[in-house]
Amino acid sequence: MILQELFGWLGDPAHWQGPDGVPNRMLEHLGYTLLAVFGAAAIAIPLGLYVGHSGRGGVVLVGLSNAMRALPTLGLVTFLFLLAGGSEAGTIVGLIVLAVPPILAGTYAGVQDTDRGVVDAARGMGMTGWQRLWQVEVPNALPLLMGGLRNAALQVVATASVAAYVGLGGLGRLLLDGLRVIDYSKVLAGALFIALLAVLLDLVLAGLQRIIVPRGLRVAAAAVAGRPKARSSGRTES
Amino acid sequence: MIEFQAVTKRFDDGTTAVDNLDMVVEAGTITVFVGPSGCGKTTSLRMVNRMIEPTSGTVLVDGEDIRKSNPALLRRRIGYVIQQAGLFPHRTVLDNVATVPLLSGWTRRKARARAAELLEIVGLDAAMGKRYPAQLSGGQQQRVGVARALAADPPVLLMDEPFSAVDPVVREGLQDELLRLQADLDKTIVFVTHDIDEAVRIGEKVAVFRKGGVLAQYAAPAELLSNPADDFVSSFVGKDRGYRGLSFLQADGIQLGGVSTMGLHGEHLSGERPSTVGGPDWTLVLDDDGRPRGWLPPGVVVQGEPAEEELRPGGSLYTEGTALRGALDAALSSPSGLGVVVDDDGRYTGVVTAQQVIDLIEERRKDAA
Amino acid sequence: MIEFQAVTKRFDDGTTAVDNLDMVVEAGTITVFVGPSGCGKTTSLRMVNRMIEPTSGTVLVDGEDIRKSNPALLRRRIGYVIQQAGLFPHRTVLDNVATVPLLSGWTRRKARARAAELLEIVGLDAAMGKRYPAQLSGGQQQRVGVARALAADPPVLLMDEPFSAVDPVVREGLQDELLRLQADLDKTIVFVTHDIDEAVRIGEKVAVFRKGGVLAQYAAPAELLSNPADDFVSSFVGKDRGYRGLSFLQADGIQLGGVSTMGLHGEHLSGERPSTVGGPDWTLVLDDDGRPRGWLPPGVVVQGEPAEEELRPGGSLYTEGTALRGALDAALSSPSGLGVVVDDDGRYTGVVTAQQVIDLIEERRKDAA
Amino acid sequence: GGDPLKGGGGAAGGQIVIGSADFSESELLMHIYAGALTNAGVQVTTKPRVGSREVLVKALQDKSLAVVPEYSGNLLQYFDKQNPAAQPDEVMTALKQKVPSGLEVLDKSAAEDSDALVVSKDLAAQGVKSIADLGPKCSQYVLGAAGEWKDRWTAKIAQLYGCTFKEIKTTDAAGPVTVEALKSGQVQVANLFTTASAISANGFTALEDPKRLYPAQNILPLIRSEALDAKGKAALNKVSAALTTDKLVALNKRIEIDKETVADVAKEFVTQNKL
Amino acid sequence: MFDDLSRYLSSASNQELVLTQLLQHIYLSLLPLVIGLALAVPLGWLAHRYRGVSGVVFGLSNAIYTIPSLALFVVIPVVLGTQILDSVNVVVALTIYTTALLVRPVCDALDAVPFHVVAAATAMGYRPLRRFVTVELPLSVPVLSAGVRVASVSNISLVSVGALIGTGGLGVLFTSGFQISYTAPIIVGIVLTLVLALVVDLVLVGLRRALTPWLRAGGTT
Ligand SMILES: Nc1ncnc2c1ncn2[C@@H]1O[C@H](COP(=O)(O)OP(=O)(O)OP(=O)(O)O)[C@@H](O)[C@H]1O
Ligand SMILES: Nc1ncnc2c1ncn2[C@@H]1O[C@H](COP(=O)(O)OP(=O)(O)OP(=O)(O)O)[C@@H](O)[C@H]1O
Ligand SMILES: [Mg+2]
Ligand SMILES: [Mg+2]
Repeated sequence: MILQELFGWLGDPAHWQGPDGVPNRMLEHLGYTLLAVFGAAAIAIPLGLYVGHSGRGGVVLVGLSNAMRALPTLGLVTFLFLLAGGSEAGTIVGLIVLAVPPILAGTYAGVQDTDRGVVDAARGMGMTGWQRLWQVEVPNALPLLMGGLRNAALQVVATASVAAYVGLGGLGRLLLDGLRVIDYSKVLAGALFIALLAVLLDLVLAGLQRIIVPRGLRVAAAAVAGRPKARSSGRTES
Repeated sequence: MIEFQAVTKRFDDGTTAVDNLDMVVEAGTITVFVGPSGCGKTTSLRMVNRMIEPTSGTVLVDGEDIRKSNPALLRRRIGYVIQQAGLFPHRTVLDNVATVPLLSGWTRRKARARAAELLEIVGLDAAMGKRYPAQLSGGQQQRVGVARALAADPPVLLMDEPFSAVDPVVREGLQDELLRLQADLDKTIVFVTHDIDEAVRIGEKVAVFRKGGVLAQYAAPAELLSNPADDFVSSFVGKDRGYRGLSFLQADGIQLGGVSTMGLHGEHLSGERPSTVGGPDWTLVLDDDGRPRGWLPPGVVVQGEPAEEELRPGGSLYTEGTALRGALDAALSSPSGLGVVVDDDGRYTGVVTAQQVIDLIEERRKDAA
Repeated sequence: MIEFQAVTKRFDDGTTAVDNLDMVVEAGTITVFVGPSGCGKTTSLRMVNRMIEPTSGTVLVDGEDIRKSNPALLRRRIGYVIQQAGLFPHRTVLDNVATVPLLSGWTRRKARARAAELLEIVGLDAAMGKRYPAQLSGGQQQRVGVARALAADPPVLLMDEPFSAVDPVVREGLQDELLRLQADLDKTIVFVTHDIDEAVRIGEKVAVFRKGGVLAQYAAPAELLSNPADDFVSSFVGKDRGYRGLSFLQADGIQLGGVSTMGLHGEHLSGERPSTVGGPDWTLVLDDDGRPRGWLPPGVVVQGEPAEEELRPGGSLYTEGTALRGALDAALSSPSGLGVVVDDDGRYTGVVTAQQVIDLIEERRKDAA
Repeated sequence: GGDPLKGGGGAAGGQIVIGSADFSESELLMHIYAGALTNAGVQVTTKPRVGSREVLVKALQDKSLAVVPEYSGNLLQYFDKQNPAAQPDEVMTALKQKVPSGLEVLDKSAAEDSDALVVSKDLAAQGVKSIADLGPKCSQYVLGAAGEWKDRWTAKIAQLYGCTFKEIKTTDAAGPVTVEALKSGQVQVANLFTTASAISANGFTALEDPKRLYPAQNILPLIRSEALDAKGKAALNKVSAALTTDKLVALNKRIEIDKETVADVAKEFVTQNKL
Repeated sequence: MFDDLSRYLSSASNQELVLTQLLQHIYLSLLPLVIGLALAVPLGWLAHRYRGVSGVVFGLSNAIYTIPSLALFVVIPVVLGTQILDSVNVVVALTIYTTALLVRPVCDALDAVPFHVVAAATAMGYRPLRRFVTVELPLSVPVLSAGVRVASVSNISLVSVGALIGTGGLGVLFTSGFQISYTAPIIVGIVLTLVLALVVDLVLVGLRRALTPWLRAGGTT
């Protein structure tokens, strides 16, 4: 019954046109997500690499990024909206705050987990700090780093709905407007499209991961796949 | 040449890892550091390529104080092989080996060509170059590690327990290869192990460290076994050191004896050289190529081919020209008391008795006195 | 008694780990499984306590087909010790040892009392009981592992490379203790190792496996060394097997010689027993307890205390009553050619020459023929 | 507080739950009702900011709630979309008929808080004073309103005033998003409430509604009949009698501009009016 | 801003409101954590034990993660037939998230238990259930606790969203403050959420320490 209503909703061409239409909402949603994820990556990846590489401040960083996870996105977004007088920037900042911890954790763990023997060998061969970072630590950190990025993207896609609460677009509109009038088919459609977007984004990132993670690491992962599995933090290969 | 001058390393937590080390590692030799776990072998080694900086004292490489050189550049001139090989999992074997040449600014093509050459030198198939480290066995990984360290043709090679992760048989093969390589390439190699057998096998000189980073003895292996500096060294080199020491005594003057032999098909081959021991005669059975197959006890007479059950398996074989240790063991392990001596191709050339070995040892001992 | 009857184990991926094994492990003995890595030692062992079920064939423990018993109950009657000791890191040493009794329904107090008793048996201080495994050294952990396996007083003990993770010196101590324990407790022990030295040292019988899980030879250690069944076994038992085999020859008939001795303070002690070798005389220096300290070369005359530099360090010592191997090594490693013989307390009792050992060996060989 | 797991519908005698919609005026009314009922000896708990009308009605029906403050016109629209009633009494009569069984509206108060289309100072200066002035020019302007506005009013405003907006931008239910949007010019027309302090505070103009697009919006309690006894109903009727539009505007100002606490403002009102 | 804050907090009825919502928040975030953990343990065990199952379980938990929390909050009463304002909805939704979030750490934690320790337990005659409860589970605490900490923090921050559907919790401070453009309650809400997360985290760390006495003893010799 509810499914029928859902299909009815989906079948109504009015829901597919104009600024309120699904395509536009989806684009808006994707826009917020990409902005937030790129913004967070621009902050978290360099920071994670620096801390992982230098070994300085790891404890502080992990503590801080865990504390960041506790920041309620809704509170942040409403607060920033009032502070910034209704611009989109506040919302994006709220979402960036959401996305930083997983990316930071993934990057840091990736560099940290790089086999100490390998890093040692790199040093012993006469690699400078930069060479070690780019030629050894970054490639080896990629699986966990990408895992963190994918986690962040998932969370942001799911949470970007909050933007609708402060009057922005995105698929959250379907959820919130549907909710106001208890139009479950609309809410469900919103949920469906958000999930769809999340899956698509994850697929794209998984593809990217396949491309940029060096093949040797996959071979190595497969070689140990028999017993102890990939480490806990973040998702690695899907 | 590597020179440690009054080198001490104390870590921040107060551990003294190396204590006032004075030592000269000769150019073109394999020098081995041995000692119990935690005695400062790795620390000493890593002070040579500035992975660790001494607390006091000076390290010279080829007469030059290493503090004066840029660490990265210094390290490119010093090959370094570590226990777990430390290969880059994200690069192919070929690219692993090509790393240092690339760092030193070679073109990719030239670096790869050099890498391919090195794979051959360490006995790996060229096809392996395309694989990733995870696709190699432990022994193969070790070879790649050695090849990588050799890539820029560094005059000095530091090896920290490079073979400890592989099983004994493979390990012996790797040791042989290292000796062969050294003969060909003439590097200055510092090799760390905590296995005294490995040390005396490959070292031209051996440095024994004791806990606290003190050098207990620094000598040639034969000297170490025959003349340990103190109780610590003598207990560390083990209780079989008299026997092990025979590895360093050449068997030059030994007179081979003969024994009656027969072919696998029952044909009498020879008996011309007189048996060097008395008592009833054993017969050595040889195969068509002249390689020993086993003994027939005295009194056993076979017509035609000796059956497998009638043959007593032989002892270990002694290859002519090698150290006395093998000769003694051949004699002791032979059911006839006659150690079988073979040439490099494994063909029977004569027999030797434990008595002869003992006599030779006694003679040498008297000469030395 | 443990009996393997035509036991084969093929894993799902097609590997044959054990191939048609027929073997009887006598009750009350230590039986050792040796062989190269992957030859099926662990698999054979684990089929005894049903950690692995055979593909075909039958395993009997004390005459009973183990398929008939409940696995959990069977395992409580069979102690199992593995390489990494496998201690529970989250329980104290005492509780680790008390595990099986508690599983078997003992009261906590009784189980703990038993555990304390066992700690003593394996030579650990009672105070250790309160520690956690991470607070023990490797050798201590192994002892706890043995104590835990013994806790329910099982008639059978399976030990899978129990000592391979500890260093050689500690290892030898653990082996000695196992032999002592076995003498006291009279268990049926199956012991896996890939170290042939360990095997011949502690095994009453040794089973050598080859790749593919085939039993290559099953014999007493002396037999194995003197009479390897085939080339695989002879190469596996190693090239020093003649020398190693001396471990199984007793030195009963050997006639100790004498040598002139002096005390640490220069006092002449004795010279009454005639030196058994000719040539200039060496003097053995003893400390106040009569323990050998070193040799003075012939012709060196000291007034009063001999200085450290004048003393030549002695060779290995031969303890009276032990196997010939030690006697030969003592002679070979001594600078004087005279092996120093000591009693159980390490006090000098005489000297022995390599010649004497060889003669004795020859004699024994002739007797055997 | 109260036990959050317990269904809040409250059979007679037990605790009853008063809810509010998710804007502050509704919350204020909820607290006033709660105060009056408490004084009448009814045990109440409050559940502020439950959601929109749709949610509130559903919650009344599934017995999560017992009482909510409501607005007569919109409530009628909700129960009967096409109902033409517009004047206060008309609306009231129609509403009494259309309320589903089990639910009940009590007496309406004189206080009204209607939806209003609001324009900025500039537009008002151009002579736009009523929706009728706006009508022909609607297609040039963007309206900011809650998501449900479109479904409810698009047809009717086109029919009455010939007004079709260029775009209807979803903002929020007459909250800060809508106000910000009008202030910043993102929208030129906004749907706010007549009692909202933001109108005077920002110099906006509420357009007159001569043709009654929005029906009369008298404040009244919507209750689940069985949840309140006569005494309780009387207490709520007393509240309705005491409320006027001016009083409501004043109360709202204290909350929205002076940031006084809703519950305190309500409590004071209850005390002052001896409810 | 500080004036606003102190004025906001000095009102008794605000204090009561904040306290009520805080308690509701604690209840809404911690109950799912406990239930979620209880569900994740058997599921994680399945994934640890049977490699085939792990693909399915992880796939499912990832999929659950793509459902926006708001949608889940709304859809659950439809599916369960609960009352629309029932806090059970949030509890169920968060339980689902928590379970999904914890399955992988549980599996990883069990994987991290040294294989030989488990083998030793088997060889001593432990039956599987007892082995799991007395050996594997205690030993998985160090790795598992990290996962639980992340889950607790994320729950505490997610519960706020429930305010959008009227289930209470500190999120109410965000919506009500937002409605009247009043930052004081929003700041109070954010700070209390952070403090709550911190306190819960400290409790969890304490719990882990209490459950793993052997880790503190480690490496003294
Ligand atoms: N970074 C460090 N900080 C403090 N102490 C250290 C450090 N590195 C090594 N040590 C200590 O210095 C001593 C010597 O260490 P080193 O690694 O050189 O020993 P090693 O002989 O190589 O031992 P192994 O055979 O176990 O490799 C040890 O006691 C060790 O614990
Ligand atoms: N569960 C399994 N599935 C498939 N093959 C297995 C399994 N366990 C062991 N094997 C294979 O069976 C063979 C025998 O293994 P086993 O562990 O008994 O050897 P081992 O003699 O104990 O070797 P090691 O000295 O290395 O411990 C090996 O080839 C091994 O790879
Ligand atoms: Mg080392
Ligand atoms: Mg094994």
